[in-house]
Amino acid sequence: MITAERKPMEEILEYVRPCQRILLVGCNECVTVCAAGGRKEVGLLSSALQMAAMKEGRTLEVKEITLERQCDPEYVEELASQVGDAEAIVSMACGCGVQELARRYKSMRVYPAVNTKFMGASERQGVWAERCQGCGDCLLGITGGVCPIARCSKQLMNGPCGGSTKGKCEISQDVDCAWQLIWDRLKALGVEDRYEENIPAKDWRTGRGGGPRKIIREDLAQ
Amino acid sequence: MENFEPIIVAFCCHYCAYTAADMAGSKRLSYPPNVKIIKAPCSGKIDAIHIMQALQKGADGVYVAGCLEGDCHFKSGNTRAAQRVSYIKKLLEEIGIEGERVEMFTMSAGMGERFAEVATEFTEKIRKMGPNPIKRAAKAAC
Amino acid sequence: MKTDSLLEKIFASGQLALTSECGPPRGAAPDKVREKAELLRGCVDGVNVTDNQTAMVRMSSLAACIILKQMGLNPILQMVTRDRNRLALQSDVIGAYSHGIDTMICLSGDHPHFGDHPMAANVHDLDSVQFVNMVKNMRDDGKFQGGADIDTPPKMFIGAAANPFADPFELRVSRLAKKAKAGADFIQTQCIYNVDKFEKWMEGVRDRGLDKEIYIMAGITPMKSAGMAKYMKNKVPGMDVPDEMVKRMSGVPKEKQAEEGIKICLETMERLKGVKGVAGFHLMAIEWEHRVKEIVERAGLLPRPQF
Amino acid sequence: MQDQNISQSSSKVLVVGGGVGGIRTALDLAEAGRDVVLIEKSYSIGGLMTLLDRTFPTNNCDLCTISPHLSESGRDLHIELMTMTQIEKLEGSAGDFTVSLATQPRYIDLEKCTACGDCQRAFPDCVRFTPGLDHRAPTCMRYPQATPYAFSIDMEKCANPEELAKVCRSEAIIINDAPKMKDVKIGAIVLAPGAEVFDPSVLDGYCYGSEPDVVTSLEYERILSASGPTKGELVRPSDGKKPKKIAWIQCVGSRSVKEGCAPYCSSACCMFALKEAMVTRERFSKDNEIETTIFFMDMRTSWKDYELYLQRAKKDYGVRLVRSRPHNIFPDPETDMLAISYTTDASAAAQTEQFDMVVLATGFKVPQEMRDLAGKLGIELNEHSFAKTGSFDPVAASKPGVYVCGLFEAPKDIPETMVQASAAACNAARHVAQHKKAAEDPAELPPERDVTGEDPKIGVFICDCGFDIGGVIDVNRVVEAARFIPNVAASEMVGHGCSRESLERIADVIKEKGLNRVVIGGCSPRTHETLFQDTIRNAGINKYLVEMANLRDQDTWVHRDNPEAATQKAMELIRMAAGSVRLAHPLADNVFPVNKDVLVIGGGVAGMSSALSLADMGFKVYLTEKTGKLGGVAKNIHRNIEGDDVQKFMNDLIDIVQRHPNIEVITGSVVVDHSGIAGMFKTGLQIGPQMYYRAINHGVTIVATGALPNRPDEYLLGKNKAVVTQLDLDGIIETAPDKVKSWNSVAMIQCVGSRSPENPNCSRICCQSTVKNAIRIKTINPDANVYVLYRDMRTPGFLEDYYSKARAMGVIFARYEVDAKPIVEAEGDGIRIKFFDPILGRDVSAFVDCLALSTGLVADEEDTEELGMIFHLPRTTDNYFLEEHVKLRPVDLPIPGFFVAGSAHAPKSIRDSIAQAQAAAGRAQTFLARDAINLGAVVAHVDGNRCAACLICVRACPFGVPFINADGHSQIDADKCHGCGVCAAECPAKAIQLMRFEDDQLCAQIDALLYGALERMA
Repeated sequence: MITAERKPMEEILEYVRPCQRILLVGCNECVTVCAAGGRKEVGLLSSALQMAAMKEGRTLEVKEITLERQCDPEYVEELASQVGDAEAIVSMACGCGVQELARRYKSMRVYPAVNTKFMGASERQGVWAERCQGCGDCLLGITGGVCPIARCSKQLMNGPCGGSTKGKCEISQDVDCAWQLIWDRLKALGVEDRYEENIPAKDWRTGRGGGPRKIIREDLAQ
Repeated sequence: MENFEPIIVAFCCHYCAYTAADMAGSKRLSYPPNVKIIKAPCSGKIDAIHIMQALQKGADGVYVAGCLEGDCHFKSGNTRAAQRVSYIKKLLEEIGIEGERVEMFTMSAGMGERFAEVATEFTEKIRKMGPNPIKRAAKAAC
Repeated sequence: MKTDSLLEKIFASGQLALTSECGPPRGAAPDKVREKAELLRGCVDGVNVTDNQTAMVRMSSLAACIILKQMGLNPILQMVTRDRNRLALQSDVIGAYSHGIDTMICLSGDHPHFGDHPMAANVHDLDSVQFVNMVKNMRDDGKFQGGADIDTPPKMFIGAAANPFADPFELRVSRLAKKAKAGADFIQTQCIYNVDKFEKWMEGVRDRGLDKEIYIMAGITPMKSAGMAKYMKNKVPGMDVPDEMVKRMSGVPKEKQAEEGIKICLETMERLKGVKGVAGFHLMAIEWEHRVKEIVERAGLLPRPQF
Repeated sequence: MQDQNISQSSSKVLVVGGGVGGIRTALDLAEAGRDVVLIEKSYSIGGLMTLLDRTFPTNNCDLCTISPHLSESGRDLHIELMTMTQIEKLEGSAGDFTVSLATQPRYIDLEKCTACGDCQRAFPDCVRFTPGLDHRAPTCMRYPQATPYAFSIDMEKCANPEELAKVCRSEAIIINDAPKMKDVKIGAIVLAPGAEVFDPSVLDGYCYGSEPDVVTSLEYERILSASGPTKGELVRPSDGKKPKKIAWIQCVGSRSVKEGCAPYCSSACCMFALKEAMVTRERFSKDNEIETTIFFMDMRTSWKDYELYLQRAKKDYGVRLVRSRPHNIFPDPETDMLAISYTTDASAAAQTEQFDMVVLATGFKVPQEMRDLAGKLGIELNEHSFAKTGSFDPVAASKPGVYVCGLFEAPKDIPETMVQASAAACNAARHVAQHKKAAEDPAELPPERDVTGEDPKIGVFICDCGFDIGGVIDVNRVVEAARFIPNVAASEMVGHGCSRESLERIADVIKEKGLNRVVIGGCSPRTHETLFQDTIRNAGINKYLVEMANLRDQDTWVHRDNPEAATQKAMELIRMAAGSVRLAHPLADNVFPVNKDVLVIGGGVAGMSSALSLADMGFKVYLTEKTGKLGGVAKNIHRNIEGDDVQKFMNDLIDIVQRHPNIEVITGSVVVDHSGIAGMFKTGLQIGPQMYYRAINHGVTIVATGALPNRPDEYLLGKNKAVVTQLDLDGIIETAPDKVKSWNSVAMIQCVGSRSPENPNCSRICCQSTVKNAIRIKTINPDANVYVLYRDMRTPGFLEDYYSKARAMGVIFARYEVDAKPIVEAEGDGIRIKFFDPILGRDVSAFVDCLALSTGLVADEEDTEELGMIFHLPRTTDNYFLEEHVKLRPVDLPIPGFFVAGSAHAPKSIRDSIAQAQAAAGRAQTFLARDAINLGAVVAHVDGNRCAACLICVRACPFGVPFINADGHSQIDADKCHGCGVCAAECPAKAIQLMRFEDDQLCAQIDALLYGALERMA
């Protein structure tokens, strides 16, 4: 899932200060699941923005709406009827959603209300951790299902650096040493020898190195 | 801000705080009429949005009152409520409104005195702080 | 001989090799480099020049190496993959070699988190093992990683680092094996204070015959004070300082602590000389270059062999 | 215990007496599925309690705490109510009685009478309907909530019946009405006829009757009462002036050998005197202009937390207490005040003090008619003409199948009466079969009107609740303001909203105006919501379309000092309730089958008695005991004060319990976890040394964990072998009488480790064990000196007889002040004790062979704490379990399906424990009689379309109820949902709503409250 986090209020306020009427759009996908941009957060932000405005002696009308997904044009279309006389759209979706709105509503100012963080999993209630960087060439098959690129601070592909202590990364006690995790898995699976294989330098073209990426499924594409 | 009468919303859980409020009644313990109670089955039911809305609509202070730690009728509702309250405090500070306008209190069903005491102290605290800033602005505007 | 590196010659001759370290200044004054380096003349076989160590910006390792070279010293170029992608790394490697720098160490580098540019992007296009392998291929196959031929490939004597003390311990030997397999000719270890653990590690190394594939230089850092001992023990990641050592340091009065530190370091070297597979010492006298000579002398390692 | 083989040929229970006790018994029996005939000799039920203004210790108005029960009993279909009716004769035997009932003419057809009042207006002198105006002789409608709600006629006074009959438009007046006889077949009888209050006019010296300002405590209640003669104004009957100094004289007609007086203690007087004094100070003495003084002999505040009440009276309310028994009151014509002369320990010389009013704390006595009744029924009475009952069978009369409760058993206070009422119900139920039914059979209810689609039409009804609401705020203004609230179609004031009259009025308005929502402005929904829900349901509206605004407990009671603000707040509370109810929609209750097994925790006398009662009724009982064997504290007691062999009783009881086919005894077991709700509980036990785990499914839980004998580190206890506790002494006397013979002197000290800062309450049992042991020592060794050093001798009821007996036998009772405790030193094999004797007025030093300390009981802190946490049951500050309502629900715990028995509730004698145990069983039975439990409608509901299946609810739920179902969205099953709403609050997609507390309803309340708050500025 894509995770995100509400932007500092001051930044959002900065965007909307010139407006009297805004449309605040949530997304019922990832950002709902990571409690950053679902109906509830939309409600909270809406109150906060209006209070902040009142405090500054302004009035701010906020129309709240939460789309099923902001990254699909069909859903984004649903906004068309709502936009009305709003002066700006504030999106609580990830970057994809914000851009999709901007693409569809060309004349509209579209502002992000969240910072899109990473692709992650929820470790427990209220805690999400990075798991994947979308390198486009998955190594998990040989690293015991733990990704050294997303989870090792130095993205080391051939084992732990000298800073690994008691299963933790040298940069912080809260960060697990990815290679400790990998090693534990390999042992558990009884494939320790896999560690011996030198993983060659990675070809980053499948990742960001290759510029903006696209997936085209010939069989589906229209 | 002479003769300023704060409006206080108290979200009370049924099993402890609301019962304590009734207890305060049967013991005839007086507290400021500024405090208006909204009942919920558990303090854990009180959504952060409700707290924000109350302030947005013009309450000067809001508190959530639940059972004592470890004594929540629903096990952990009160601790979740407390977490939410501290989250709201931060959010308020972010928009320049005193976080102290929102508090969490706990008490047992038998603590009528505590209910009255909390209601009184909180009201006085808010009275000292003055009206909800959004109202000051609203007034200045007109 | 793979290279013209003096270090390689000494290793080959079976004598204990000795290297030390020189951290470049945080400014453009060449004399700072010269002063430090001068103190090491004649008492070590090679001088590691660190590359933005602890992720702090300093004079580039390559530039400092050139200064040392000009002084007639024998610099060892340290390079980290943290700050450069493979294009930059390769260009610097050939650049260095063009100045006659024939020995280098391939590292991943401390995380920016520790330095004064925590906001900096963390390149890590390659990891240290991949880096070693890239330089090896440049030398032996005369090819850039992209596949193109190098006219006049850099004949680098390739070093790497190893920390026998970090976790998971059972990985530490095979970690070395990977570096050897990737083409490292020698390694310098993390400072050794816990000799027992180091010996345990060496045992593993010998069991796999790695001591035959790769020269191992034991890392030594004399402790200046009890304070430093505590700091190393608690603050430096992957450092293993036994309590006895801290006790021993704190045991003596402040003014005697420096001397005690040197005693410990000499005892350690003495003991390590006896450990099969130890091919030399890497003496990291951090901001203590002026005492290196004394230490080497007292360790009975002077004079240094000539070729 | 009465005979176990019980015949159940006839299916009804006769309950005699419509006071609180009788009503409770009738209700319990009806709820337990038994048919009940409730007879009351008076014109309407309610009894003595309805004459009271307020009850301790809550100082609430009774009318509101009891009226729901009255209307309940009026409504309940399984109770046939016969007023103005008495027993003529009784035939047959337990399980198969035939009783002849005689009903006096009311001259009014209850079916037709609408209580319009025309007849009374036309013929005031012969129509009885003057709600308690004449407090000396309360007549028909003694209080506003009278049930049945009808008039009656005094034909003697009626000159022209025909004329009278014409007045009535509904032709309800039957001038030729005549006494009726009726024979009813019944299985058992419960006698709850109450008692009468002592008439002090027989005592010369108190000028009662001649001096109007000398009143009885009951009359004083009427003066204070909102529905009383002075409409709740405190004034002197003589001149209508407000009194400044009021005195109470205790033990009038009780604890006295005077002609016409009773030797026993009337038990309740100390508390009601304190209450009257406190209420006087609280309600009528804003600036302390009224001084209240109580003349007493011993302050007998030994029931749960009553000692704290006594402290409150002294400290918080400044009630003055004088330990003395004045014998004379004489009017002083100068001051036209009343002079009382009295002596105190401090000064033997008589002092005189003047008062504006004197209240005589008159006790209870059995009226002649009771003796006749006993005769008719063939039951034995004790020497004081109260019903005789067994000391191990506290509510069983001498005749099988006949049970007693309340004042007729012994003088007592309301909670004890309630306990006995439920106990009697429990016993009586064994004699009659459950009728085939379902009390809450929907067929009995009118069809529910479908209001969906209709615009909200809200009716607002506001109680003045006598002085409690009307006395503080301007109810009319609130009513008027309500008219302007959107969607409000009707707004009116309804005197006591919970009265039968008002409930009918509300139902009528709903029908007339076609209302589909209702707001009640009154007391707390916690106590009265169900009542109003039933009311609107009976009016054909879904019961969840009513909302209560708590104008009393949370407004008028706490803002009486600021009526204007309170009135404003009332308007806001009404607006909020209206806002919320506007958005309410009809909901269906969630109903599930009841597990009929019972878990009893604690294998002491209370636990075993509860278990036995329920097992005898055929319920499967799991009886768990923490220790290795049954018995508890009682196992170590040899004799009770009546002298019965406790050991034999206990051994028999244990034997029966262990062999009972329906009881499974689980010793060495501790409760480790608990889940579920009443009717479907699941409790985990860890059993035996190997601690293996076992989960028990059950429908109700009875907590009978008892208390621990206290052993405080005082007076050398545990340090010197001559110092023992009363419990030890009981053993010594029983097992080593020779040792007792060898003693020259014995001393006993009361209140050791009780009534102290550490343990402020009274342990209740110590005084009687002291008297018990003192008498036994004197019996074995008449020459021994026995000193009892006490603070107040607390021997309520007939225990007073033993106290007198002990004094007669020469036991020396010397009172000590808490700040001048006796001094105890070791001396040889004995003890040297020094104390001040107030009678002799000097210090006394005595050598005693044995010092017995009355150490009482303390709650087992760890256990109650632990269980309290696991079951989420509240405790008192001294760690006893806190009951649902200290007055009217003494054995119900606040969590439905939980009941408490024995010393886990408060220190109790064996007899009291058994009574409460049977009561708990009786209450449990009412629950177990149902086949289904209603979980109400407050459950979380997921909107599948909105749900993002994020699992936040799954993780947040404290009970692990939500799960992601096959359709890929969260599902919350109503039968598992506890209704806390945590999931609703946390759901990031706002896909979950908690029924009755939906977000829009909460927001509506916020909006209503803060309407215009932004504009309206300081």
